[in-house]
Amino acid sequence: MIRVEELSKRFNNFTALDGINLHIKSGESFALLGPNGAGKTTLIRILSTLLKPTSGRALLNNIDVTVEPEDAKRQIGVVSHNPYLYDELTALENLEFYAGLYESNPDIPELLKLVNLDSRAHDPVGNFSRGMKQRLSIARAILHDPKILLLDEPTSGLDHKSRNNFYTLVDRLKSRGKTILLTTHYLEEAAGLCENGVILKKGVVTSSVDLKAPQPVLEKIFEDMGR
Amino acid sequence: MIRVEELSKRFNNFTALDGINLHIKSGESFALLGPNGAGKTTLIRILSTLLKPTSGRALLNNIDVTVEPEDAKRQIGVVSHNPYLYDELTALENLEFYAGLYESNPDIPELLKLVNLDSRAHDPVGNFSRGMKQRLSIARAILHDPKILLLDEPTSGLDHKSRNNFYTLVDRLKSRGKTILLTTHYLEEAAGLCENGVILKKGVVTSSVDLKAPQPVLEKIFEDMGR
Amino acid sequence: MKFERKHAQVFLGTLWIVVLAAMYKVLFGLGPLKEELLRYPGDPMRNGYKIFFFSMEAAAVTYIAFTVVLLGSAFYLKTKDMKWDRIASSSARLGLVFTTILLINGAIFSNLAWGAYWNWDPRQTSSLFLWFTLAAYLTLRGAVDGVETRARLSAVLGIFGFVGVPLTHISTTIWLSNHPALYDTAQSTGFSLDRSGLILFMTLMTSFLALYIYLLWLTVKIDSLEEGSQKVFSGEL
Amino acid sequence: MNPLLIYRIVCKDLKSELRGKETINFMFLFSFISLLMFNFAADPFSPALTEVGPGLLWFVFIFTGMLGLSRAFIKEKETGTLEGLLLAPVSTEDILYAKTFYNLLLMLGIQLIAFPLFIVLFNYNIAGSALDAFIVLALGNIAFVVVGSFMSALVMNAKSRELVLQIIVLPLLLPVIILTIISLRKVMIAGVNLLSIGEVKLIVFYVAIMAVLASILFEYIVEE
Amino acid sequence: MNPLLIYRIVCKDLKSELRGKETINFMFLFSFISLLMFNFAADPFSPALTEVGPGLLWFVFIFTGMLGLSRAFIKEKETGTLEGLLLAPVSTEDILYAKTFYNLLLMLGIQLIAFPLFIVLFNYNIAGSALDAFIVLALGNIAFVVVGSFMSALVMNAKSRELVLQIIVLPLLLPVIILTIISLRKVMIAGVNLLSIGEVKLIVFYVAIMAVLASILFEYIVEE
Ligand code: HEM
Ligand SMILES: Nc1ncnc2c1ncn2[C@@H]1O[C@H](COP(=O)(O)OP(=O)(O)OP(=O)(O)O)[C@@H](O)[C@H]1O
Ligand SMILES: Nc1ncnc2c1ncn2[C@@H]1O[C@H](COP(=O)(O)OP(=O)(O)OP(=O)(O)O)[C@@H](O)[C@H]1O
Ligand SMILES: [Mg+2]
Ligand SMILES: [Mg+2]
Repeated sequence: MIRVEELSKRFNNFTALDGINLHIKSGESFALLGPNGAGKTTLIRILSTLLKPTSGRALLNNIDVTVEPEDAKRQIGVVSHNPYLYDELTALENLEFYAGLYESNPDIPELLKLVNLDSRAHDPVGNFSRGMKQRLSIARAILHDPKILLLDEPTSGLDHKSRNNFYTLVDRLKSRGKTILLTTHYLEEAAGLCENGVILKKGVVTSSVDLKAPQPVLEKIFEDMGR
Repeated sequence: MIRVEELSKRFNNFTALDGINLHIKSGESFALLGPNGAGKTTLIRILSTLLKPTSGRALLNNIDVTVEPEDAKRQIGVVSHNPYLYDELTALENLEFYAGLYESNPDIPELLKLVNLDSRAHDPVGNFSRGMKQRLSIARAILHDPKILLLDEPTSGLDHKSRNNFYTLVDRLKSRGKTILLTTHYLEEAAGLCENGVILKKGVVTSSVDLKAPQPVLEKIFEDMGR
Repeated sequence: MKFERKHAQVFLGTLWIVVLAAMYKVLFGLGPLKEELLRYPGDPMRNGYKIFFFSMEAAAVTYIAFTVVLLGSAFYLKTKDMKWDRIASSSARLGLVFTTILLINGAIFSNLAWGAYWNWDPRQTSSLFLWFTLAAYLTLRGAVDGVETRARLSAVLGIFGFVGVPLTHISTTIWLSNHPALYDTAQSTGFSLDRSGLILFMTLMTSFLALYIYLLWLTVKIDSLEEGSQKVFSGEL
Repeated sequence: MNPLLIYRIVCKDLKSELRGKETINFMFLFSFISLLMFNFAADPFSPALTEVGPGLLWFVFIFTGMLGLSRAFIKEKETGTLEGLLLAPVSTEDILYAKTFYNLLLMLGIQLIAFPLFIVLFNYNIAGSALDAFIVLALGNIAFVVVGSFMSALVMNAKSRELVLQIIVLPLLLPVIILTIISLRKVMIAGVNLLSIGEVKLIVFYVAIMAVLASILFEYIVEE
Repeated sequence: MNPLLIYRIVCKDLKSELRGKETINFMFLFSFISLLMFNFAADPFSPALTEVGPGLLWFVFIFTGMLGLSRAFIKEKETGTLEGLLLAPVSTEDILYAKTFYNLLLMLGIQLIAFPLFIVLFNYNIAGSALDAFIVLALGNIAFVVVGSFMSALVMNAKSRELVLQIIVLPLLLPVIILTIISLRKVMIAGVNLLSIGEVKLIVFYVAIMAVLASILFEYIVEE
């Protein structure tokens, strides 16, 4: 469950988020849509405790991210543009290190297989192509089996097949009851993975979107989003 | 015109490109497709003189990139995952600086308007969202009016509208006779912008693709690509 | 393959120590100071002079090793042929060994002549920086991944590194030094060899050089074998 | 505080640092070369050396520290992995402790090599006990690392912060720098016993205050 | 060589430096603090100070330079903007010249402040002309910057870059370091006139050789 109440974030004099309210039920998959600079990443960074909100609050499974950040962190897995990987360490070592931090004991070879990197397990991540890093980053995000997944343009840089693999993976995670918050600039991705969504524009929620609506309707919505 | 002859690139003992041959005519738009780690970025980096090939040669409008790199550089504009922007400088200053390096005199405010950043011209780029940086990077790549555009996943991080704007921009550039080499993981993008393409896999060109083929055929090709 | 290389290195090291010991034995077998062999006015060193034969030879080979690094590096950059990189890097490794010998001999010499193992004589100090230059070269090689990048960057450094040689050579003239010069006109520090001394000197010189060349050949060979084997391995993968 | 997590972060740092196994060699070489440099400042056997010896020795550590410490946080920041750490349920203090501890390991490692080297190279005659001198240096290093690690976390985000903050970094270290030099000279030149040097107590006191302040204030540094 | 492009790159560097002023502030503070430190290292009025003064002064620059200069290339490398420069039709030498020139500006700026500061702080009595001493220092700094800038580009792709840089640069700089100290001592202690110091010519000679080598070899560094 994700609950956001009157959340605002100001950078100096620039208001990136302006009184956001959201309620995402447990097990729901929710899309956060909007043009570049709308504040999507900012919102996700607040939910993942990397940014403190200027005002308002955000709850993850009833845990306030500013009050109990460490408990909140255990609830979430984050995939973003930044893979959060150490270039000097191998794929395996990266996952082992993060598993250690979460004090969890995942089946790492299995995870590597899941993202199709088992053959490169012992290569330093610095030599990976962009898409390979992104895939490893997905493995990193789910190794502690979090209840909530925050996915900020998770498929950026992934090839067609990895994207499809990722969709299957998300479907499987959904069927295991995970709550998912996704940002994407791709209609198919939003429609394929999420049931509901909102459109954010200049830090304000302008409308909510039923992603089960027929394709042409959604296309129209996406077309209009940039205005 | 881009001509690649028996081009190979080895990193230590890893062969990233293995005897590539390509011929892209002037004014043609060409797609370089393939799964993650296929060697697309490596090829583009060689064409943009950032990497030296291990063997073989590459010509841009009959200029050999290894023999006359500086002339070659004037022929090309590069958009890649890395925006090549200085975080401390403003959008305007970044473009001015690069314009100075190319010793060209573009209409910078016009360029900023083109990528929809005129309102943020005086903001330091460090505060930009990912998509905004990518848009500015597009302006940077075309400011010296290059004859050839090398686009390595240029729309990664762009929102729906910017993507469409970008497509329009590319169409306009095509109509002005530019040669375009594009890598992308998105079928619609490849089919929308390019006429021809090849599929690269493990450093080898495995097949060429007629991107004017009907949608289902293309979809099949993309599905099979990951194998 | 790694094992083989280690074995070869141990073998070579042992060989070198044995040869060195034998040479010392021969030289010291010469007995006490023969005035006609070496003239050193007011000789404060008694038998200490003998070590000159080693320090001077080691210095000569060090200079040669530096020259080979310089040439190997330049040819590598010109041709991009890994052979030259192997020659340069092997020569640097050997140079490090010979510079170490020079420093040890120098320290013994320094203790005999000047009363301290480390006297901060410009000759001594600049020789030490020759050692550092080679160490820096090898450090850089260790810090760069990628065979070609490593070869390229270290070649550039190898060329720069050569400045140490002329510096060491002129160090005694530009900076106050106690180090004697061969055939010096100034009587007090003059130091010269007579005919038999010269013969001994030349003999040792030849054997030092031969040893250097042989070791260079061996290390280059080992390196190229190792590289070849790595290629085979990755080919199998 | 979770020692296991701290240990894991330190291990990770050591591992990625030691990937080029040569790093230890680097450190050794580096301290060797910078020590040697000082030979040129004065004639090595002149009495001037006894005078300035302790200062030079300590300077090598400050300099090495400056080079190394600032990287601990800044590198994680620049590669974006700091956010990876912050996303994990590790308390921010533990991250600070791990970095401080790692820095301390590096500094003490260098000290273990550079201190004997200094004595041998310069044929330096320590008036007091060598162990005392070593301890004083170690204390200075601890203080330096505690403050330095914390401050390097502070400058990490310096771009968005006020200029004033950066100007605080080095001056904050000034007391330790000076106190250590004074103590070091007392031990090495005047031969005073460690326990009877007032400045040493001041250093310990300073470290304690700084450590407490740092763990309290650290969470304000990483939040954005 | 295209002076206009060099000028533009230098301007860009200055501009983005002056936005954050991180390097400049850091270098000033570091040089200031090391001067202060040396002040405590010796009793300020002891004769030992006359002896070691020139050496200490020069070290402050060497070490300050070491800390600051390495950033010029490494930062562009780490933020990925170096590739942006390389994509533009700027010859690689011009990039090197620009960075060298920028580093030189920084060093001379610091010298302009630190040199008078040294004289005041230590109440140092220069035997020869202060201007001569300043020129000798500036020459030393030029040599330092020429070699240092080049080498910082060389280590761009290495692991533990900062450490490796020091290890590489110090032995290569040894000739200049010695020659500068000798000349400086001749000016500051013996009061010799600048023009009659042979070592100064040697420094100029050394700089010339290094500069030529650097511009020939630079292209091999940036190619991949
Ligand atoms: C009092 C003790 C020493 C004596 C009598 C001695 C003697 C000599 C002599 C006669 C030469 C030939 C000189 C020339 O060609 O200019 C020479 C060269 C050399 N010695 Fe020594 N040496 C002594 C100590 C040292 C020490 C301590 C070192 C350093 C570790 C050293 C390193 C060298 C080097 C590097 C050369 C070659 C110099 C060149 O010509 O470029 N020597 N030595
Ligand atoms: N540290 C910061 N300082 C100042 N402004 C910032 C900062 N971070 C973000 N902003 C501004 O906040 C706004 C929202 O940025 P954010 O990254 O959340 O956008 P986004 O919706 O994720 O866009 P994109 O789709 O391009 O990723 C942008 O206008 C950006 O310039
Ligand atoms: N500097 C390097 N050292 C070693 N291997 C490298 C280096 N750069 C790239 N590679 C390897 O070369 C292969 C091709 O990489 P490249 O970045 O060209 O792939 P790509 O086709 O662009 O993939 P993506 O779609 O994920 O961007 C990858 O397997 C990668 O690991
Ligand atoms: Mg975003
Ligand atoms: Mg790529």
